[in-house]
Amino acid sequence: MNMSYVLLHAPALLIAIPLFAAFLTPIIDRFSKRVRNIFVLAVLIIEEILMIIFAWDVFTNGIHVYTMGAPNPTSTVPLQSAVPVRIVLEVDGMSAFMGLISTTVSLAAGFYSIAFVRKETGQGKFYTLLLLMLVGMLGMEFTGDMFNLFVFFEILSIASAALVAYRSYYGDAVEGAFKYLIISSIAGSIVLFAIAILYGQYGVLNIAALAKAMKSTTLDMIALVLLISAFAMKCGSVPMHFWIPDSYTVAPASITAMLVVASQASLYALFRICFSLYGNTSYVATSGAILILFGLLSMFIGVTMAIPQKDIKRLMSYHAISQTGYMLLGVGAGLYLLGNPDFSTHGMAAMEGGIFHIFNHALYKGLLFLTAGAIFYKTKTRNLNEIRGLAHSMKFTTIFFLIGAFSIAGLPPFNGFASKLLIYESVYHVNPILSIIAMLVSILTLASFMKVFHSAFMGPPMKDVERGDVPKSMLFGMMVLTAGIILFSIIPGWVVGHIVHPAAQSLANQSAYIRAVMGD
Amino acid sequence: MLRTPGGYWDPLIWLLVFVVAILIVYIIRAFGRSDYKGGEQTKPFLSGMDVPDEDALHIRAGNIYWGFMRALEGYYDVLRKYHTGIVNDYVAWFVGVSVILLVIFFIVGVI
Amino acid sequence: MIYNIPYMASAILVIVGLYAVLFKRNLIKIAIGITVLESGVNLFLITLGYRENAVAPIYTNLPEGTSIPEGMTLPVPQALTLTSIVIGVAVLALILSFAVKIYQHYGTLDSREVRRLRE
Amino acid sequence: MNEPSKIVKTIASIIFPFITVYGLYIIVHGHLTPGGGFQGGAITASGIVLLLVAFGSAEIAKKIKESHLSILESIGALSFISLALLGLSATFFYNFLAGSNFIFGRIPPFGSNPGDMNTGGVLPLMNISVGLKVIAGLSAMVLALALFARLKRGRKGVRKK
Repeated sequence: MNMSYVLLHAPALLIAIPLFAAFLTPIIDRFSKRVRNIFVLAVLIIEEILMIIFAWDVFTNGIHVYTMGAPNPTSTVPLQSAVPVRIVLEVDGMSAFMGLISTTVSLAAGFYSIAFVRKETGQGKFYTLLLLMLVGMLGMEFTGDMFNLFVFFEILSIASAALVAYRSYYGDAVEGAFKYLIISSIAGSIVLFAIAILYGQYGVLNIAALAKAMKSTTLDMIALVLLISAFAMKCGSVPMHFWIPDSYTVAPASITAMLVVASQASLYALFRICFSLYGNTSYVATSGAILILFGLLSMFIGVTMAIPQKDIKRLMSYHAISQTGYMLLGVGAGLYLLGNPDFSTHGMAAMEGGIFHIFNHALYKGLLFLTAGAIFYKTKTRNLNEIRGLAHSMKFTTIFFLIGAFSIAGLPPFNGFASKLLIYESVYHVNPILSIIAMLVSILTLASFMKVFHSAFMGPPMKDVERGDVPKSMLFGMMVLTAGIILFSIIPGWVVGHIVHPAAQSLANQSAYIRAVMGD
Repeated sequence: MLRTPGGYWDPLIWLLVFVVAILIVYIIRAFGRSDYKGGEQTKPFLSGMDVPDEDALHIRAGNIYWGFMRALEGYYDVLRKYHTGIVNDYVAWFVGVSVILLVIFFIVGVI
Repeated sequence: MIYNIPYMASAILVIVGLYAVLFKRNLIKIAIGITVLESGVNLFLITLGYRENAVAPIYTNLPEGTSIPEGMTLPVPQALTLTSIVIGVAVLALILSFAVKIYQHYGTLDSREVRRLRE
Repeated sequence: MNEPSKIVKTIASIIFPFITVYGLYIIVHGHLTPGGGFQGGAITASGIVLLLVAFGSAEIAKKIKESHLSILESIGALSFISLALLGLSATFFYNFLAGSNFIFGRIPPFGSNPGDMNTGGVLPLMNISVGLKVIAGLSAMVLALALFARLKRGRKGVRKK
């Protein structure tokens, strides 16, 4: 097949292939479980490869637009009309960056699930929903349209909620899923309300067209507030974080890794709205300050709540909140400085740090959740008081856990350190206190992971646990993410220069985003 | 190599220094007596009392950072109180934050 | 004035829905609250597309002498509302099935007692 | 719970075909009149809900298996996405049948007219596949919720006063 043809249609194909595969899975499932597993993995691998090729093209050649149903993918604005009327997918550096994260973690979670859910019932539905989650994430990240943002947001929420309740023979799994779904549907309704406010004023739904027409009215401000609070809740920012530990804890481990990325898709939507939709209004500095505030609260309260936890996944969920705070802090500082002369010196570095941290977080937090799942798989408990000495039998898991723990704590030479260093040095110029709190949180993170390491892996071996590590497919899933961490640790300069910088640049450059759809 | 606003970060240089440090440690260690290992000296010593067996020595997760949590008891009590686990309260926090944000934006807009 | 009534109604529906989600303890009532909230948003959307003295946006059913597109109501909000209703149905079904499962495990539908996960 | 009376059962059996036909009508005329896949599918599924109420979930569950509905739903979704993918010669979702003089391929006449079924390109086909999906999906949903009630209560499933 012609490569340029594939690249031209890549935005639609990336969403269509998992969607098609999702509904083919239950049919294949009736004939052979083995073929179904191979099919799902093949789809995830194809997605990953296609996404890497496509993302590379976006990073080098700039924004891709894709108009669904038009005679030509690039004809975003029809001849008879002044605004885009069709569904437009718009993939810039940031979208491609997020797409890479989603496909990578999905691949790891797919491999991990093969062994992890082998004994459960309804696996056909499990993989259908897993692929639908990927569809929802990629859709949220690629869409250039407010309404499709809402649609994919809801697809993602419904698929995730159903997967959180997958082991519905545990009462708390259903409880966590219920809370997740209530929160998601409220957030979804509020987002739709905000979209309706915007549509009522400007009569368009396309983000670029809306941004061009934006007039900073009071209604725009109300819509911005609703969008910020809804997406901040969905990405788990304090003080709206309560659902995160509840639902992350009870989900199957591979799904928890996916949920981390799902929350980051909401984070992406938050950034997209603040930068690309409202980047030209007078609310930029205020919303930047609010993101910084959210970031600080999330960082500090997340990590301090993590320290006393006794449930391993609950502890890690609080760390997920705390690390989300770093991203909010970094990108919020960039947003706060947007338009200032300082932006090119510190603001850009802060954004690069925050955005780099998104990828790092997806890798190491995904890995840590997978190791927590491996511990649960072996010992059938998540309570840290009841486990000890697992390093005697689970050698690979121990190594993976240590790499993840060092990376999340920001110890050199791991990738977590590189992104945190960028954040420390740049937010220092906004206010030195921000850097100090960020470093303190990093220390507390290390402290709480040493607690996990000591109580789970050190000490005399447990008596009633069979020897040997977890099955190979689970180890392979963890290895995918570990390889990512090691790669990013060795070449942080190249990654920031060639992947993160284009993403940060495209987020900050609102006029290019508008021009790609609206023309000049 | 990663350029930051204040300098740069290169994991390869760090690794190089790390390897050199390990080498130095190894060299210093090589000066030691090779017959040191084993014997009475390496056993745990508890003021001459009987050492409990291995299982009892492992500190459980609930006891780690006990002092830290005790010192910050007031802080944790407040946080625990607000994490009620009731879904209505979770939505109430969302509504509350939205209202506060709306007020902030209004005030900033007026100024 | 008369054209503002649907907007007020949608605001009232949203507030009633939020009230139910915030203050009702029964999980089924929370589900009802979410549905009412969604209806309020849907009513808001559909009202945005209304035009005075306009006809339904069906191309072949236009009366003679109607100008296109000014004589038609906006079709886009109607499509959005329909999509939102479809999503609402899926969410509602999922919430209700969770509520059934919770009742099986916990023996209650009181949200104050469905809180094994906290702190 | 009392068994519904014979009158209810008979009337439900008589009305059911009419509801189904009306639902299918709404589905296939989706590109001409208000309605379409979801609305028609919901009407048709409501017919199945009527049967469920009249005859009880156990009786219906013998006739309609959840796994069959799931397959039907998948087929509906797959044909929808396939139709969208077939447009890839131009773009995803491209209406490749419109104006092609093939099935549903006629150009609709301009101005006020009663409507021509044979127009719309892929839209009627997509309506039919969405309709299939919604019929199967909604029926499976209601059936599952009805069967839930018959399940044994869990460990702590004690009713509280």
